[in-house]
Amino acid sequence: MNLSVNIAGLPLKNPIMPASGCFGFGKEFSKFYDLNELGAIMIKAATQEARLGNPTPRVAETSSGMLNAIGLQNPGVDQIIKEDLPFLDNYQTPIIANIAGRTKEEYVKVASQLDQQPVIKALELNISCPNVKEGGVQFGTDPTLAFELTNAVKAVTTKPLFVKLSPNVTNIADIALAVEQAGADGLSMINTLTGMKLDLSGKKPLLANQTGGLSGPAIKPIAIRMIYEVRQQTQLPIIGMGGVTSAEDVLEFLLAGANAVAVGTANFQDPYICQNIILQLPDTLSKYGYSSLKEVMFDSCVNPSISL
Amino acid sequence: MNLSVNIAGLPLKNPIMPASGCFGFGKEFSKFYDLNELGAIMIKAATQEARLGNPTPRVAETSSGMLNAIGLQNPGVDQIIKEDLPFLDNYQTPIIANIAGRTKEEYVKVASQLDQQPVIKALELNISCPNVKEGGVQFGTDPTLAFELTNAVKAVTTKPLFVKLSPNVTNIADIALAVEQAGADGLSMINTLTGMKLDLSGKKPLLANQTGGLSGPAIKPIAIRMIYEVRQQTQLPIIGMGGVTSAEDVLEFLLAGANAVAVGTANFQDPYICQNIILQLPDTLSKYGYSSLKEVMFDSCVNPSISL
Amino acid sequence: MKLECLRVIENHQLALDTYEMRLQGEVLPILSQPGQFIHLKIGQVSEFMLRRPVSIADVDREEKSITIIYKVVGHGTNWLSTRIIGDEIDGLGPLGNGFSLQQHKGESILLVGGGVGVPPLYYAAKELSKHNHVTAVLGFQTSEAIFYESEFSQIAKTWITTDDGSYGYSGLVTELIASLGSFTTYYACGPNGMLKSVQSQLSDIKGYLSLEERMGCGIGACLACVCQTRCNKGYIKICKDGPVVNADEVIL
Amino acid sequence: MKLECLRVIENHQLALDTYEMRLQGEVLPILSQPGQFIHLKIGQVSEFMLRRPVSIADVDREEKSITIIYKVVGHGTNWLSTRIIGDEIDGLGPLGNGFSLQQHKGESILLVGGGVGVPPLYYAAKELSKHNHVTAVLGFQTSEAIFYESEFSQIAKTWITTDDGSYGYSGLVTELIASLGSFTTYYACGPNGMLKSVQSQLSDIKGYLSLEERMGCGIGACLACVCQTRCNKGYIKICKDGPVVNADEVIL
Ligand SMILES: Cc1cc2nc3c(=O)[nH]c(=O)nc-3n(C[C@H](O)[C@H](O)[C@H](O)COP(=O)(O)OP(=O)(O)OC[C@H]3O[C@@H](n4cnc5c(N)ncnc54)[C@H](O)[C@@H]3O)c2cc1C
Ligand SMILES: Cc1cc2nc3c(=O)[nH]c(=O)nc-3n(C[C@H](O)[C@H](O)[C@H](O)COP(=O)(O)OP(=O)(O)OC[C@H]3O[C@@H](n4cnc5c(N)ncnc54)[C@H](O)[C@@H]3O)c2cc1C
Ligand SMILES: Cc1cc2nc3c(=O)[nH]c(=O)nc-3n(C[C@H](O)[C@H](O)[C@H](O)COP(=O)(O)O)c2cc1C
Ligand SMILES: Cc1cc2nc3c(=O)[nH]c(=O)nc-3n(C[C@H](O)[C@H](O)[C@H](O)COP(=O)(O)O)c2cc1C
Ligand code: FES
Ligand code: FES
Repeated sequence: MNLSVNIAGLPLKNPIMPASGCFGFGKEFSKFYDLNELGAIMIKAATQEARLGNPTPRVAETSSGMLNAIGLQNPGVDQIIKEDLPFLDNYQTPIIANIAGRTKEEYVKVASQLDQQPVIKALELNISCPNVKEGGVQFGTDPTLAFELTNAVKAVTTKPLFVKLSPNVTNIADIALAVEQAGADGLSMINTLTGMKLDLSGKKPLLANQTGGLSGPAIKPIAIRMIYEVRQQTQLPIIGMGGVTSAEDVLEFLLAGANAVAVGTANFQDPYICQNIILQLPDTLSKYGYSSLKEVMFDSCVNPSISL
Repeated sequence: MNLSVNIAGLPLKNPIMPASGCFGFGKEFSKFYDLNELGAIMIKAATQEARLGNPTPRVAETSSGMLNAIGLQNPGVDQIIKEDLPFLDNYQTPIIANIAGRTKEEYVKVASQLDQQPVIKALELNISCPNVKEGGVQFGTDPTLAFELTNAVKAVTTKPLFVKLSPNVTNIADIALAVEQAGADGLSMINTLTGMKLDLSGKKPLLANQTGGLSGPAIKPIAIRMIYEVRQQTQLPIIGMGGVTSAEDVLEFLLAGANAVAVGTANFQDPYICQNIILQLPDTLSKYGYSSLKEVMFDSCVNPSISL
Repeated sequence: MKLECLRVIENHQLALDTYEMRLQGEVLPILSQPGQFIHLKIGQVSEFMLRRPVSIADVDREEKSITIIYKVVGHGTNWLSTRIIGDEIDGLGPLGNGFSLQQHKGESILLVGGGVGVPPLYYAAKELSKHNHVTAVLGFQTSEAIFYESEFSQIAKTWITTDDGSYGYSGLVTELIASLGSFTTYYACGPNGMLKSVQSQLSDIKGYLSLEERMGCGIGACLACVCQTRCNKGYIKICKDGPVVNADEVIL
Repeated sequence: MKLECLRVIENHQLALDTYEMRLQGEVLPILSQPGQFIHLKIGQVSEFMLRRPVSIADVDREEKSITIIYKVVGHGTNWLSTRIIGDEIDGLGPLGNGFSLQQHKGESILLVGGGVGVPPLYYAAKELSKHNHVTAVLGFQTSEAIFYESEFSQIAKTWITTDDGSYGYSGLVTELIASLGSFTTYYACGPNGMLKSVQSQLSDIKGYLSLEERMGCGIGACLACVCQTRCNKGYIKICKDGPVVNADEVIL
């Protein structure tokens, strides 16, 4: 079955990709399967300087989900370009670089540096990380700031720019429309919901950072609702994510209006999950009466006229 | 162990109560155990006129959670007073009445009628129902509207007024502070998160209402975070809820800053859940080193000075 | 109505995707009436928040067991199908109003079942056949999905229909019914479309329908499972006022 | 590193809240080195999203099995304790860097274990004792929590300590160590507090610590399990660069 799809001018052989932060820079997972099988890879967030991230514990388990507060630990964009991208250059799989920063200037600098890298095929603007004090989510909860940031980054890149939205907002469509107006080529949604777990013995939050981002199947209904809602207001391509663990979940995201689907937390439960979903997708689509991926999207529950 | 607690002047023999909409008006559950064992009962939302609610299907299961879109079906406040409250009058358990409406005027009318009922010991203003087109959640996402509504209802009742907050907002503390200023005596949090599930065969949302409210253990980390966040900004008593299924969950809510805890969805999985939690609470508190409920609250992770 | 830990004493495949399970308990089997259902908890953890409603297909009061027949359609029924003898399942029941069978004596009664709507009719047929002439029309999708043909045959004049014509009468149960003469009362359980057709086809005789709807509590408290009634009587709750309702009272 | 479906061939209680389990597989047991761990999937559904890291306490290459010893502290370990023979558990491993044992010959080696930090030391002790003098100091909370005393005694000079003095030396392992003379190398695994004390107490000899941290992926991709290192070398990942680290490189 033809699983190919084109999102914002970026051709993918299939719509499945690991989500940012859940796959590192690919090296570890390359020991399990050939990364060329993936539709794309969204790599861990890059900032201007190296960041140490938050103190540990950084993760906690919750019912059908988990909290993380990694806090954007990364070696900095220069180091990523030098140390991590060359490995990814061994693959044909399009790489989508996730960009974070404290200030608009930092986002712009990181974006322009990554824009120069041929191995990077698209940028994902992370305006939704709930785990850092400055930057991140504040840009993702204010339409004006989201507009300005997107606009500024768009000016320094010729690559497709996806903006990753935060679900921690009253009206996600407002933010989606703001970044669309600012020139975003696509949307990535959703990032994690801010949550907390307490350590009953220690009588304090279990994560050193106190709060963390909730991901996993627990949040899938929220992701589906938000994508469905945003799809009614924009034709921008959407990379959907939030709790995907199976090919049926992928179909649900596609029907809700997503054009491609990212898998995050589930990679920790099963390192082969992306490969397995790709393998199962044709049968799952057939089971529900589809003979191609394009057909699914024409059948989207919301907007039958999404341009592919 | 002494489990008694006083919230906004309302003395409860223990901090456990079924959440609104998950316990009807008590009759069905009275066949399982003596309702006098409960700390309080939050009854199903009342509106001015009878409401039929939404078409079916009205519920869907999700990972560690469920979606509901009952849509405030209820026989109307007059009928509730006539048919349902007399049964509850057979018990000493304080009844907290949940109030909904399309307009401020409707809320005020329902509140003033319920205020007259001696069996009702407190009111819970539902400004957070995500399942109705008008009223409900729109009051819960705008601090100004929340203020005005609370203020108007407060004017017609002498009973403690709890305002039930919606988690579907960018900043829940803003709403909490607005209703505090308007005279709310306490907060009830959280109501459900708006979610959706698709029917893959039918290629449409599974719920007839399309979206529904997500409840159950899946949302517990969000509830804990929001209570913790709000507790840092107000001393108002908080009735915490969202995914409680055990006495340990209750302790987590109390440590996060709640003064009492409501149990919703879990009643469907186990009709004895509230009774069981009350029975297990003393042992659970002992296990973590507490010899009374008051001690827990002095140990709250956030604000050791909550007045009891 | 009891919450009881039931022991699996049998669980085997009966037909295509369809399983028969016998569950033993102290109280629940004794109380169960034809047409009622039990609400089964799925799994040990909270992954599955909602119980699954399943009809009581038969009761053995001596063995203190109930029989259920279920089709694997999703996670919950799949979990049921993997239970082995000795496993325990938390059951809430019996729930709802069953068939009111006592009132019938010497009547000619028609039972119409479709797919997994057949199970509750078996228990009813057993009781009704003691004092009435019972005819059963049982519809299945295909020959491999058929179950309980011989069980019904022993107590009722039994007709099988299949949608694909692979066994028995080829076509819809409603077509067959039209050719079977007249009855005084009917009981029907099955897909909504079938119930609707039967409801209008047999509107001149007394009829009872067993309804299905997605449920929350299963005991009448959450208002998940409502069905509209005629004459502005508002909604009834299928879990409490049903699942068996008078055919002329509901709007499907 | 393999994902393998392991078969439970033994699972029994060993001491207070502590269980020993043997797991059989084709590849994973063959690859396992002392100090490495396996990441076990809990439950059949997605309720538990995170795997549980557990040390490899022993390997039987002929039987193709690994032994784990775990303490029941929460949902996941409780689930493990209810597995019966024949059940299958999805294991990812062996993960991490183990003890580098080959380099030691004719040395006097001290092993310091606390509670469930003891298991990985057993596999190490078995290997080390072939060419070295091994002393094991094993700390437990109370006499009922003690396990593997005789197993260690057969291959190493073994001292047991209990926090409450109910058996062996009464007090902390560090106090006992001070009285035991000198060693060339030490290996330690246990609670952070213990590791910290040992690290500073034995800072003059070569030492290895086996660290614990809450994990996401277990393979070095998510950055959940970091530990700070000295000399501005930033963080290491415990799951990949550890769990065994040079004692003089990390800041606990
Ligand atoms: C009163 C009553 C009696 C029933 N008796 C039988 C019977 O005897 N044999 C049988 O095979 N089936 C019966 N059903 C249908 C049975 O409840 C569903 O097939 C079952 O709940 C599906 O669960 P699942 O987890 O496998 O499917 P999933 O689709 O994974 O279930 C997800 C959720 O949807 C609900 N759901 C899905 N389908 C239905 C349905 N048709 N009706 C109600 N809820 C549904 C489930 O209960 C669960 O909450 C009955 C339903 C009702 C209401
Ligand atoms: C490398 C390594 C080796 C280990 N070896 C052993 C061993 O041999 N025997 C043994 O009994 N224990 C061992 N542990 C600790 C063991 O992983 C935890 O006790 C276990 O994960 C608790 O799971 P739970 O579901 O029972 O507890 P819960 O508290 O319900 O677990 C909730 C979450 O927290 C994590 N968690 C809780 N405690 C710990 C902990 N101490 N370390 C890491 N994660 C934790 C769990 O993995 C899970 O993700 C080891 C830990 C690590 C990191
Ligand atoms: C451990 C972890 C680290 C993450 N790091 C990032 C990140 O660096 N940048 C980002 O945009 N999202 C990050 N995310 C969010 C995921 O990309 C994804 O949006 C979210 O987890 C929801 O998908 P899931 O439920 O499939 O995990 C991270 C998530 C997890 C669990
Ligand atoms: C079926 C159902 C009906 C509900 N009806 C109401 C309602 O009428 N009024 C209200 O304020 N909240 C209502 N709620 C929300 C609950 O009171 C509670 O806030 C929410 O479900 C979170 O708690 P839980 O996770 O324990 O269920 C309803 C929830 C469910 C599941
Ligand atoms: S399922 Fe709750 S009222 Fe019927
Ligand atoms: S657990 Fe993911 S990096 Fe160690």
